[in-house]
Amino acid sequence: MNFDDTPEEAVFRAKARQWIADNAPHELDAELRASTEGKLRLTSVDPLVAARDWQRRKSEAGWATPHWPVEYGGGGLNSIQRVIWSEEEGLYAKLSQHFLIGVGMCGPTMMAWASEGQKRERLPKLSSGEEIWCQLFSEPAAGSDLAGIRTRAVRDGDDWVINGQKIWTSYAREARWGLLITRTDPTVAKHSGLTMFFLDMRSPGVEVRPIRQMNNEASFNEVFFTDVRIPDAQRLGAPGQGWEVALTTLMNERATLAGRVDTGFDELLDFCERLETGSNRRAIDDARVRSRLAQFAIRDSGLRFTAFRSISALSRGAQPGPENSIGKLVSAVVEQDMAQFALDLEGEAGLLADPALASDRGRFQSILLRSPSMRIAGGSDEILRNIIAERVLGLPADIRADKDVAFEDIPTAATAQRG
Amino acid sequence: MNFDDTPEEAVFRAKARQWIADNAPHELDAELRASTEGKLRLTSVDPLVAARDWQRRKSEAGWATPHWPVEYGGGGLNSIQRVIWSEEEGLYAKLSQHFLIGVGMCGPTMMAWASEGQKRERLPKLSSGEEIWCQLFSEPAAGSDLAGIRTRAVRDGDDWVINGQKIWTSYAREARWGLLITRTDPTVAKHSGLTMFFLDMRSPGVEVRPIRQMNNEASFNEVFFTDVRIPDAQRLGAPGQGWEVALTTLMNERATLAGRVDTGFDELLDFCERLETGSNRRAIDDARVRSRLAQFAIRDSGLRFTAFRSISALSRGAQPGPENSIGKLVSAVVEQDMAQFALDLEGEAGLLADPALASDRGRFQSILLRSPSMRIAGGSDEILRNIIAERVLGLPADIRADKDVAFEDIPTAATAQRG
Amino acid sequence: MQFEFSDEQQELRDSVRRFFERECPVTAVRAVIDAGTGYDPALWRKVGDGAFLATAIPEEYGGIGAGYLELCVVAEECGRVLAPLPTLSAIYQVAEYLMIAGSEAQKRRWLPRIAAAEAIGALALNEGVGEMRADRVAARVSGGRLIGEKLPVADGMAADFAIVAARDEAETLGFYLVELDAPGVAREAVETLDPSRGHARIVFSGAEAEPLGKGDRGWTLVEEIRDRAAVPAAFEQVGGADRALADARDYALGRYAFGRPIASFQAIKHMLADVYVANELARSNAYYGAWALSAGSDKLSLAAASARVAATAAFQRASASNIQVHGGMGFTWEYDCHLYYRRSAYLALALGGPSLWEDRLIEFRRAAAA
Amino acid sequence: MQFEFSDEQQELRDSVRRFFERECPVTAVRAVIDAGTGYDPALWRKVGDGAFLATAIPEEYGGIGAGYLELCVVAEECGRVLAPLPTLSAIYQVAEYLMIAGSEAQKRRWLPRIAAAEAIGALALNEGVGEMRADRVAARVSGGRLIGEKLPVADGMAADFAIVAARDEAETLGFYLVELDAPGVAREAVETLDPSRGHARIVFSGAEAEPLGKGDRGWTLVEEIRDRAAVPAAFEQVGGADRALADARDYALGRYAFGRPIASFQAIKHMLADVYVANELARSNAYYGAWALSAGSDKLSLAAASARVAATAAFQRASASNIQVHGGMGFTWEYDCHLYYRRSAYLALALGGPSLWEDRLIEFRRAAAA
Repeated sequence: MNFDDTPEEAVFRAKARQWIADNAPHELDAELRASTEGKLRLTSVDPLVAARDWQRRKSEAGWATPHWPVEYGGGGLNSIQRVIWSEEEGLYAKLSQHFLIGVGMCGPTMMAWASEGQKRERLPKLSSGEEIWCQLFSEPAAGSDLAGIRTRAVRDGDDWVINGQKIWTSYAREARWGLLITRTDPTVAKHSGLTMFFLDMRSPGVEVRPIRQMNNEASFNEVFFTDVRIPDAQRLGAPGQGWEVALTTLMNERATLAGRVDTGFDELLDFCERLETGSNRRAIDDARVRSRLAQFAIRDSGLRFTAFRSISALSRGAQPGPENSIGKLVSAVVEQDMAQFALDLEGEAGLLADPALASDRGRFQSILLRSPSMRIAGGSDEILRNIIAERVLGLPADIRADKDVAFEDIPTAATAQRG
Repeated sequence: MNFDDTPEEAVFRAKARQWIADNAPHELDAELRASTEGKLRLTSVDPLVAARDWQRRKSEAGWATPHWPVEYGGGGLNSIQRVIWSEEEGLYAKLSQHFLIGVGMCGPTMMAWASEGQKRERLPKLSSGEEIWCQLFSEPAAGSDLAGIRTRAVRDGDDWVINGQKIWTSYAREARWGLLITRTDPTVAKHSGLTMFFLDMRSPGVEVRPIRQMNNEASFNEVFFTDVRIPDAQRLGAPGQGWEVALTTLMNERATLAGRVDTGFDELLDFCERLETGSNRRAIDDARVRSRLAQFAIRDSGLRFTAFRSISALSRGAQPGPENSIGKLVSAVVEQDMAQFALDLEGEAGLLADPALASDRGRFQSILLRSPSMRIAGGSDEILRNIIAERVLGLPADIRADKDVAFEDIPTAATAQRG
Repeated sequence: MQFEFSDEQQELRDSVRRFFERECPVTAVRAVIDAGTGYDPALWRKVGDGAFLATAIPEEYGGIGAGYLELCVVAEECGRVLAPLPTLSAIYQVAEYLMIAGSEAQKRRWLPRIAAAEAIGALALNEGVGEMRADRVAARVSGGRLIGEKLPVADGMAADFAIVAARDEAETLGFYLVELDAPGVAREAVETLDPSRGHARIVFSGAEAEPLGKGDRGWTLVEEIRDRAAVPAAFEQVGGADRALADARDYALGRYAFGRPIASFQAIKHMLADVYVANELARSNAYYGAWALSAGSDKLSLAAASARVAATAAFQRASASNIQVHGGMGFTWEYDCHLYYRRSAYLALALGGPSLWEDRLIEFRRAAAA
Repeated sequence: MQFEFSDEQQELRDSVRRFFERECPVTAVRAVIDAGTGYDPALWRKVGDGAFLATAIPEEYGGIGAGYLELCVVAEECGRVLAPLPTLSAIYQVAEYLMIAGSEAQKRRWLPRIAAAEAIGALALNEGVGEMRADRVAARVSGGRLIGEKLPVADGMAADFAIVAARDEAETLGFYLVELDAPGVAREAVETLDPSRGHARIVFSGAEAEPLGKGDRGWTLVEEIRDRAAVPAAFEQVGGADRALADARDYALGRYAFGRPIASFQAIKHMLADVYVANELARSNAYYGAWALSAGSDKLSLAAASARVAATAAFQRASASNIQVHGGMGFTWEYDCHLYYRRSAYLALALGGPSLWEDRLIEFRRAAAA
């Protein structure tokens, strides 16, 4: 048990720190500090340009995907070094969000299932930010029930022809490539008839439409496919093996989400230090405030240290497991609760959503409107609890109404209405 | 909407108050005040003797079962008058606990299903406290799944012969009569093969064993039946109609539990007023304490006013419905939370359980050890939520593994082990 | 004792509900948001024609004079449809300021116009971030002229006049009537969490200010009227919470996953059961508030705080759970879930946040126990 | 960085777990409760033979001198089996008082006997109901004689000596070693929520009292050692919480209702998932505490408070949920659920209740952020 750096780690940290001092876009510091996690607030420069620029610079020095093999654009670092790098990257990590899905989920899936040639061709460009990737999994009728997807792929010569619709696709507008799961056989049980591809997003017949969210942003998209052709060479795994391929992605999604454990507690604490509640009194002087803060604090520190435990396990050779579901399950709710709590302290002025007028540039108002999506995207609270219950604790699966049934015979809202 | 008495109600209240002033066992006031709800702390007199004495006195004046028809021992009062009576009875209502099951559940079931002769014979003695009743429903393998009971009743001439075991039977030791649900046909689906009886608890072959609870009390019993004979005349409803009869009991159980909504909040508030936390400071001066108290308070007042709404609805002719499940669901958890909270304020001395040494005679320690049973007995938190979801909100039943299956073929732990 | 609305009041509820179903579909709420007007002038006029919100204003001042129980009935229906109307400002508060503290001339001038929805009054207390307190009022009146800045002011853009808290030359806190189209008033709409109930920033630079009534009431008037307003506000929250629960229920019944309606999963069933429980507790506390307000009970402060704390928690829970049940659709702009979530945030903070009311609840429960 | 116990420490854990599984089945815990002895003398001697709890006592004073990480490993296993041992008093606190503030002679006299489980030391701070604070210490020492009453004193019946907080003639707060079999000491066992860890009331009427060390440490010594003790105490809570979860899981898998194991109902699955999450957060916070304690970090106060707040909440939740999953059986005396529930109550209140630690957590987190 050692929380401090070993001498070797200290040397590595110094190297990383020096490189960042020499190379990071320090001119963006103020704007990055004002950005809440998941929401880049850059006005001096196009966020995508800034993001690509930082990713390219990191890539040239081996920091872009530091834990990947060098031949695919990686830096060959171990998992502890990767954590040290993350700590040192700090503020500038906020510039990486366009690449998280590619680096965290699509890349590892390609690494496990693509041909050597495809890997050498695609992964370095993914790593360097030249090519953004997206994940074409969820559908309108298949959210939590991911294996219930209906987008069809039909073999036609050396190609597959795709028709259907995906939804909740982050960065589909910016993406050059997408990881696409399809149904190739609806006559077998639902997990058996799936096939995975990677798709050139510029293929004819692909249409992307942004989804307007409750907070007025559009982080997600709908993607429609009309007779889109994919060469069979871009199939990952055998036909019918798509669910197995998807599990690689999902396992890496959990690991990626587990890393994102910044609850924003420090900002709330700082806010309570500053907020005046009377002559010579600040919010932090109120016992009620301290008690609530303490309950948030143990979740914040608990998640951080759980991530450290996870990394220590990885560094000993363990695989990222279902226990990583804790991170998002806890942090999404805690962010929502913290936002409500902070707004309460602001009084009626807590209503103000204009960053120019609201306290702390509207940080907590923004979190209030964003946190509901956090509790759903990437696995809802309920799905994560089921994963923990079944995969960690070994409790039985829910009784299935769709087990041992051909996909096309599974009850749906439509059949229920007809029936 | 009128929270105050009408002139007629005021007259009635004055009459009730006067009768209580003239007749109540005022010599027990101090001991009754020190009794937490559900735990009579009488040392000057045998609690059962005191309880029977008060019930008999009330019965003679028509107050024992004030809402029952006069011919069955009732007072013929309407539901508003009944509430006024309860408010006036106040402290002395703590003496009624031996009779709650008889008055609240068994009596109404007899009223709905017994013959006129049986009703005239049994109900006045139930009402007056001469005969205590118990409810023989739960079994070791049938708690939440009440319809899964296994106690067999086999017809033999004019009698039925009972073999099996019941559990969680309150007042079985004191009871003269019991309402008994049995399985008469295991070859049909589980709700179809049940039959209800009322049983003389002094019948040969009935054995009662108290169950020691975690708080060292023994409010519940196991009851064993070995070749116990019940005359067919004591059957309630037709053979196989037992589940329908049981629903009468359960509906009245909910109404009875809904009436018991004293969370003990006032005592906690008073405790916080008195507890010193520094020079010239009391617990109540702490903002954290006030905030927690406020959250308890809305549950306390919310339950009280929900009961009033329920009574107002009854007075307009409504039936007690599944929405009455709220009472126990909320109060049991709130009592547990309040006890933990109070003990926290007491510091390490919160550990003291000896009433002679502990703060407030160990009130909160006692509640801490009693509240877990409150969250289970009479319908667990989970069962109550299911009832609200299905019966109030109209959501679908859980997927049943025991539907359309003969009772004897339903999977159990034993079959799972064999299988 | 009768702890339920009367048959007549329930008939009123039914007719108001039909009115709002017809006149205030959610598309009307969205139209207000899209237009940025902060309220629905057409609906406001129709409400004025029906005098639905004038039930507690005496007949001599152009109201119905029916009482506060009727106002609570209407408030619940306003909450259910997310009515984009200046209820908290003009009706629950400004009309009360006038009735309780206004001069006879002020009442005769403004109350009939409010009752008929011909005028909107705003209440200008806040001066930025923090709990509303007397010592945070810095606006000044000198020689009948008002100087200061108020932010946020609910319905400040829509209002014809405002009641403004300010200090005079002797530092005494008082309340002033100010017409908002007059010289020396500059106002701009501000973006808030709930654009279906508009807010403004108002800068007063020498606007004419007329003392409210005899001008001798201090901050206790704010608390008195806040207590009175808290009750119909709680009914708006209860109405919104019930609607959010109904929407969640309907969606869960129609949405299939894993070959079955998601409403058949215990995770959903128990979540909604807990919402129902919170809603019922809130409703019961609100009923007590309605009684205390209508009966002029000395328990009003306690009843108002209980109603408010319970209703705020219930609406926040119900609206968040509604999003959760809807899954991805729940956080789109297109689905209505966020409108309830936004409204729950607005109603939680209007009249002061939950912690203020928790403190008052215990203060008055202590007084009641003593 | 390595945020995990080392292989050697994990081997220690395994061997300690095997030891306790063999020597401390739940029947042993029940025997202590039935006998009313407040601890298990035979187990205590065996633990002394293995020197399991002497890992942090230096070799020169008869200990192992391995350190605090090993102590935390052992503490978790003590918590898992509900070990009826004077850990919080003799090991986590009294040994620390001696090591930090004792004179050389006091260390040489008592530490080896504690390490070998030949003596038990109790800590006598409390004087009745309320948070532990310096101003609540009324016991007095005058001319080397102690007068006062201490209640409750953990392991006060089992102890050979106590460290007692008292004031001298000059009102100065100090700590005194008092042998409990000496004249002027009267003690009686008192009934508490967790009879597997005994408590006493001790009345001192002129007992001989020897100042601890130079006697010049005030209340800060209590806080310093409370922080140190909080870390292994949190590990006891984590161990207990994990066991309660495991028991609930096993019962849910084996108990059938409605034709299926109750573990297949989402209500049970999600309840246990939430217990797991709370347990993991508590464990991670406790690990940070273990590191801070073992490394002598200046973050110890923050780490201790975080460990304590998280572990208290986790154990209370896990033990209550365990009862809930067991249904009716859960609240019988016969099933073991209540033993965990009782122990969770004891560990929540020993060293001061959750609110005290919440306050300290924020105090030190503020300091760390500044």
